[in-house]
Amino acid sequence: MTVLITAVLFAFLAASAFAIVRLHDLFAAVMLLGIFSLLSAVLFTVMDGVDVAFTEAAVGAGISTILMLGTLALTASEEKPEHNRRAPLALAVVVLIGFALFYGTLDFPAFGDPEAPIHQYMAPRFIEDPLGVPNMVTAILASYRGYDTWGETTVVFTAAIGVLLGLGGARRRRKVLGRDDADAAVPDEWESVGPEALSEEDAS
Amino acid sequence: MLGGPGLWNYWIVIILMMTGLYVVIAKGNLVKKMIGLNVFQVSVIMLYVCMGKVDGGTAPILADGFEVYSNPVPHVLMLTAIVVGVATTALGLSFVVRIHEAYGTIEEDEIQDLEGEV
Amino acid sequence: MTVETAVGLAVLLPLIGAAVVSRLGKVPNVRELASLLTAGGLFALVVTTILPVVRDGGRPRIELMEVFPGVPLAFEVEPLGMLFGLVASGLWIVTTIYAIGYMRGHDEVHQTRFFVCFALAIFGAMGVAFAANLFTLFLFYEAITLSTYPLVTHAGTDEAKRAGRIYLGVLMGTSVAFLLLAVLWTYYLTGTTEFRPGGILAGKAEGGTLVVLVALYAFGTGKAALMPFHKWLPAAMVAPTPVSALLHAVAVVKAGVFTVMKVFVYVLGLDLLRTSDASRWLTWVAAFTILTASIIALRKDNLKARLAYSTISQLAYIVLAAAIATPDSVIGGSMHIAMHAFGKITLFFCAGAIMVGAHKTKVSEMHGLGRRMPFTFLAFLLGSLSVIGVPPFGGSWSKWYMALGAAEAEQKFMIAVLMVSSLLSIGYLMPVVGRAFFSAPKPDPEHAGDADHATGARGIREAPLLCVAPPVFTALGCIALFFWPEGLYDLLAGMVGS
Amino acid sequence: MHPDLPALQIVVPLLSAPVCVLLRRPRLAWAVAMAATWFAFGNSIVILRHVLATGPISYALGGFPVPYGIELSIDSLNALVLVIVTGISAIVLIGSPRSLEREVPTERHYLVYTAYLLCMTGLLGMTITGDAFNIFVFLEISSLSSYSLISMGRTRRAVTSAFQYLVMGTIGGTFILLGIGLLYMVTGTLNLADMSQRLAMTGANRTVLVSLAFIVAGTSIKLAVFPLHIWLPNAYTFAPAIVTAFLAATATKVAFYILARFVYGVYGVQLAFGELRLDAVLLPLALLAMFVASTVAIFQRDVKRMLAYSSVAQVGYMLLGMSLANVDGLTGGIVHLFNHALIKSGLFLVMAVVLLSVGSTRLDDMRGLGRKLPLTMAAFVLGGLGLIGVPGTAGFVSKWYLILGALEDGLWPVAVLTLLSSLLAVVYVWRVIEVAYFQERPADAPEPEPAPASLLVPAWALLGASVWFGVFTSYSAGVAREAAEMLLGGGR
Repeated sequence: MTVLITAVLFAFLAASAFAIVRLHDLFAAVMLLGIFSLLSAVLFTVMDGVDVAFTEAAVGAGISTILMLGTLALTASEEKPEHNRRAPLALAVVVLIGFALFYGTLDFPAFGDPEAPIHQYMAPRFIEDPLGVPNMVTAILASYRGYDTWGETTVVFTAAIGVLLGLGGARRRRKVLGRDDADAAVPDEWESVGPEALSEEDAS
Repeated sequence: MLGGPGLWNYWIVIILMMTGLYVVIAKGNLVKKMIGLNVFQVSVIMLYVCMGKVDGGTAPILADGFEVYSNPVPHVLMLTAIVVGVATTALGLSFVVRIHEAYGTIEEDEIQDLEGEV
Repeated sequence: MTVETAVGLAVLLPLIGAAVVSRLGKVPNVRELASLLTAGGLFALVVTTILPVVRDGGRPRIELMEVFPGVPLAFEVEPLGMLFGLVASGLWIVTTIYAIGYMRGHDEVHQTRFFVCFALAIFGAMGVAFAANLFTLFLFYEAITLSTYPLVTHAGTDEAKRAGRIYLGVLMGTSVAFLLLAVLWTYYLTGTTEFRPGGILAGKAEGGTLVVLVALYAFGTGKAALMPFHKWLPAAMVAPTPVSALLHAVAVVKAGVFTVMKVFVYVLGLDLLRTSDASRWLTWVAAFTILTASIIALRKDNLKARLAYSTISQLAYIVLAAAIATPDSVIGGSMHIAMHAFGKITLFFCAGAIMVGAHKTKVSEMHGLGRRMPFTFLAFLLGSLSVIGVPPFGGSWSKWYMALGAAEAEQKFMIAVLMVSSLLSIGYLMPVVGRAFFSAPKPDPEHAGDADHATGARGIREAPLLCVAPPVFTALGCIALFFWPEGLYDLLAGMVGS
Repeated sequence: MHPDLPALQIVVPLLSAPVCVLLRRPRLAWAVAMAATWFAFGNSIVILRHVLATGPISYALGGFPVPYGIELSIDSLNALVLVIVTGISAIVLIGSPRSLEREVPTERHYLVYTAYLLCMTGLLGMTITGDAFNIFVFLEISSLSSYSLISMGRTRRAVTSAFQYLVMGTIGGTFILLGIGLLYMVTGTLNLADMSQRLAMTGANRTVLVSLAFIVAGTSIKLAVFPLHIWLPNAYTFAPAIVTAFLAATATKVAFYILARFVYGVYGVQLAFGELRLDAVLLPLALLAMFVASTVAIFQRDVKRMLAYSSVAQVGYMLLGMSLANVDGLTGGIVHLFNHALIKSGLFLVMAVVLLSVGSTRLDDMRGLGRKLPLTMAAFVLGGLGLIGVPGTAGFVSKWYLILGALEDGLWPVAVLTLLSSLLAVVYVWRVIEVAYFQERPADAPEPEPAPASLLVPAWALLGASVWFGVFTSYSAGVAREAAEMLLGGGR
């Protein structure tokens, strides 16, 4: 039964992934990505990763989609008919990497095999010692791997700083940058903030 | 079947992963690249979650009547990975917006044409 | 002051001099005084404190720090290094005096940079001379290359830049690609890079490895200008004449042949070379260089170019002597470092004096100049005779010992090469003097109306005193070296332990 | 040494980052960043000395027992990397207000300092941790902040370069995550030392091979190994000057460390080189990088870009050292990491000075600068000599060990090629020297502004250090050698 559900989910996942490749309408592609995320959230639930599923649904499907849509609103919503000159190369690279991974799976422990090293070596302790919280994932997240969680928060903070740096209050001024000539190490903008302007600043 | 019966879902995950990577490499549209990157990352997360599954196990939440739990560790790791992925997406998209402001396009080859070479 | 400190100070002194000179660009007279004082001080230091110790068999050594395991930055003075140190520091004084006259006479630009780089080159030369191991030697070898580069390109013209590129390209290229490889290979084989009497490679390398090592050392020392890596030397003659003197006599090429000699004696070891015959082929390369360079010199009209090829030929003597690897040939070759230095510096000083005094650079333009510049051309004659190797000039001794060494090694063909090349050197040097003294001045259409010519060929019009005195002095030095060679011989005998 | 110093190494700069955001005033934020980086620098020196004196340190974060919780684990190798990262960060930061005011609007300086601190923290976190997944987390912190920093360059191309780097970097990061996942699957643990032990028990299989491939490929992207380097020249060229000086000396170096840590520390020499023949892949790539990237550098018209290509070539040298897998070769690779960090960040600081006073780093605009900015260009010459590997500079020390390593493996053609490739460096360095010293400044060129001391002094400090470490090698090559012996002596 589970196998069947998994298979169906995978089929839908693959279908949406392939559709993303084909579609030129970016809006539709973003929507499909949202669907892809949601489907994978369901798949995670089937595979017992309820916390992952929840996060994926909220963060992956939710926030990502909103960000994407926002970007589309600010930029363009249509992928231009592309010159697919890199497609053959991309295909070759992807097939190569895919085969490498496939080759690697051949020594994987079978799916769901309870004898696999990851289930045998450290997991028992984590399961037996849940530190008083029923949800083991939350427990480990806050304790053994609390440092990672702290890092994760920092990643979000970092991204926020990065977005702020680029799109912060004084953004309009940066639009001037658009006018520089082709191989300029000196943009036009330099004139306005250039040596003369600056030496005046220094003098004052 | 090669390598036993228990690997087919890994193989599908690989196909999904490579589809995402293909979009990143082949497509010239910057938003499309970010979409591809997302597909790629979600597929990697899938790989981890597949690893954590134990036959006959349940979700790793302590409850009476269950003896076998799936491995919680990959789930823990992937919670972090999902957030990292979204953070990357957010930053990447902010670049896309800035590129659009500066160039008026988000197509890679048009940007290259504007610059001569990038 | 202990002699060890003196060794360290002798290397350091030119560097200090360079630093001082670089600060004195605004006051040329003081700057030149500083150059002279440094040069004089260095020579005095070397002669009074280090020389006596080394002559009596001492090997003063100073070790600074260990750079690689078993490879310290260290200095140790042995006879060969002593000789090179003496030549470099002694001739530095003369060259400085000459350079002051020349640079002022020529109104050259960037004089401060010139004197700074000059001092740095001497710093490199002293370091090479006193290096206790291959690493230290290589370090200072490259320092010479880099510090002389701005001197070669001094004029800043396109031609000078091109010359600079060839100069740097060949010297850097050979030293990095071959010499450094040889040094590292030696270190890999022996675990040391120390110079030791009798060499360090005995029992560690043989057969093909040894032949390859000999080749890497001989060709890697690009400053020795062994064909086919000689092009930099003629190219570098675009530099001002004092630089040519530095290149050809004081520091650069001498550092090259010194390195070859030092490596053959103290790294490869004469016994090993003789028993293994690993350097037999090198004698042929050297012989080829000697003869070919001489023949090219015959055909050069530009005096400095002619002298440059003469240098290439003379340097190959020393390589030949090292390759023959008998005690006498090695002593002869080492002596030739000093003898050729005195002879060739005289010739270059004269060439420069002719340029400053008469604005002539071509041999074909020198008709009758001897009557106008008698001291210059007399000095040129004496220098030439010493280079050719006739008594009573210093050059005869070194050639004698080299021939003796070749005979010991039963390489009769090499004796023939030495003789033929002496004849060839007569052929390319004597016409200069002959033309200057014995042919009538030709009417010079270019300078027909100018004041120089108006005074006629009768009056004596030498270059400034500071340009003429040095060649006369070094020419006399060539004679002195003939009459008092024992000091030199005794010193060098300590090198081969006879 | 106080036992909590390893944790403070991360905590202090990380907590200073939000403080910068709260303060908002550029000067104050800079002061906080300075305090944090210099503290981290001092701290890392204390740690290095401690490690050298008493051996590796293990610090269990939160007190959770080691293979289960996350461990900070410091030995001579990563202690050295910590010193490099913090030292360069601290020194480069000195001149940054002066340089940034030309390139970034003042009201955003505090964010730049925040990102700078975060980037350093990320790099330090990757370096100091003993946990595989933790490497990924901190890798992303450093990556995201470096993308942001790069995107702040003056031209719009900075943003495209940053985006290009973001895409490639994320692929690289995800590859590393994949590789770690496969390793985890085989060993059941995330602790590096633990992994190494369990891997030694299971031995090589197809999954292990593929995990190695993905980790090598992922780190190679971050390290800019030759065919995967395409993000680097753009990123380094268009990033703000001090960001380039900072990243060039730290980001690729930490990536190299991660690669070394996995290859030697986790897989081990026997597995990685004996059974999986990693050297057969790395060695050709290293040689290719040394020649192709150096050749491309020769034809660059922008000096900053030229130096960027030179970095790609220099990565080749480090990789060469790694693929030789003997003590001397690995020492060469590690010491080159140290030496190149000094030289390259010094040179990029020189470029920051040039940019400030001339307004460009193009070769044509540097004509005649030798006389106009004597100290600046002299610093460039010094750094250039280091890149070439002239004896007496740090670059020579690296070359010495690398070639010895090649000879030890009997790979004399590799030794010859290494030497020949350094001649290419002569060519590209000399192009700049000729232009700066032997060409006249065009009459219509504006008079260069005097070089600001706040940038020149750090540049000289770094390049002076590169000469110092060319002769006094006990703290560079000495430590590198110890690290190499440790790595080759079977893991940590």
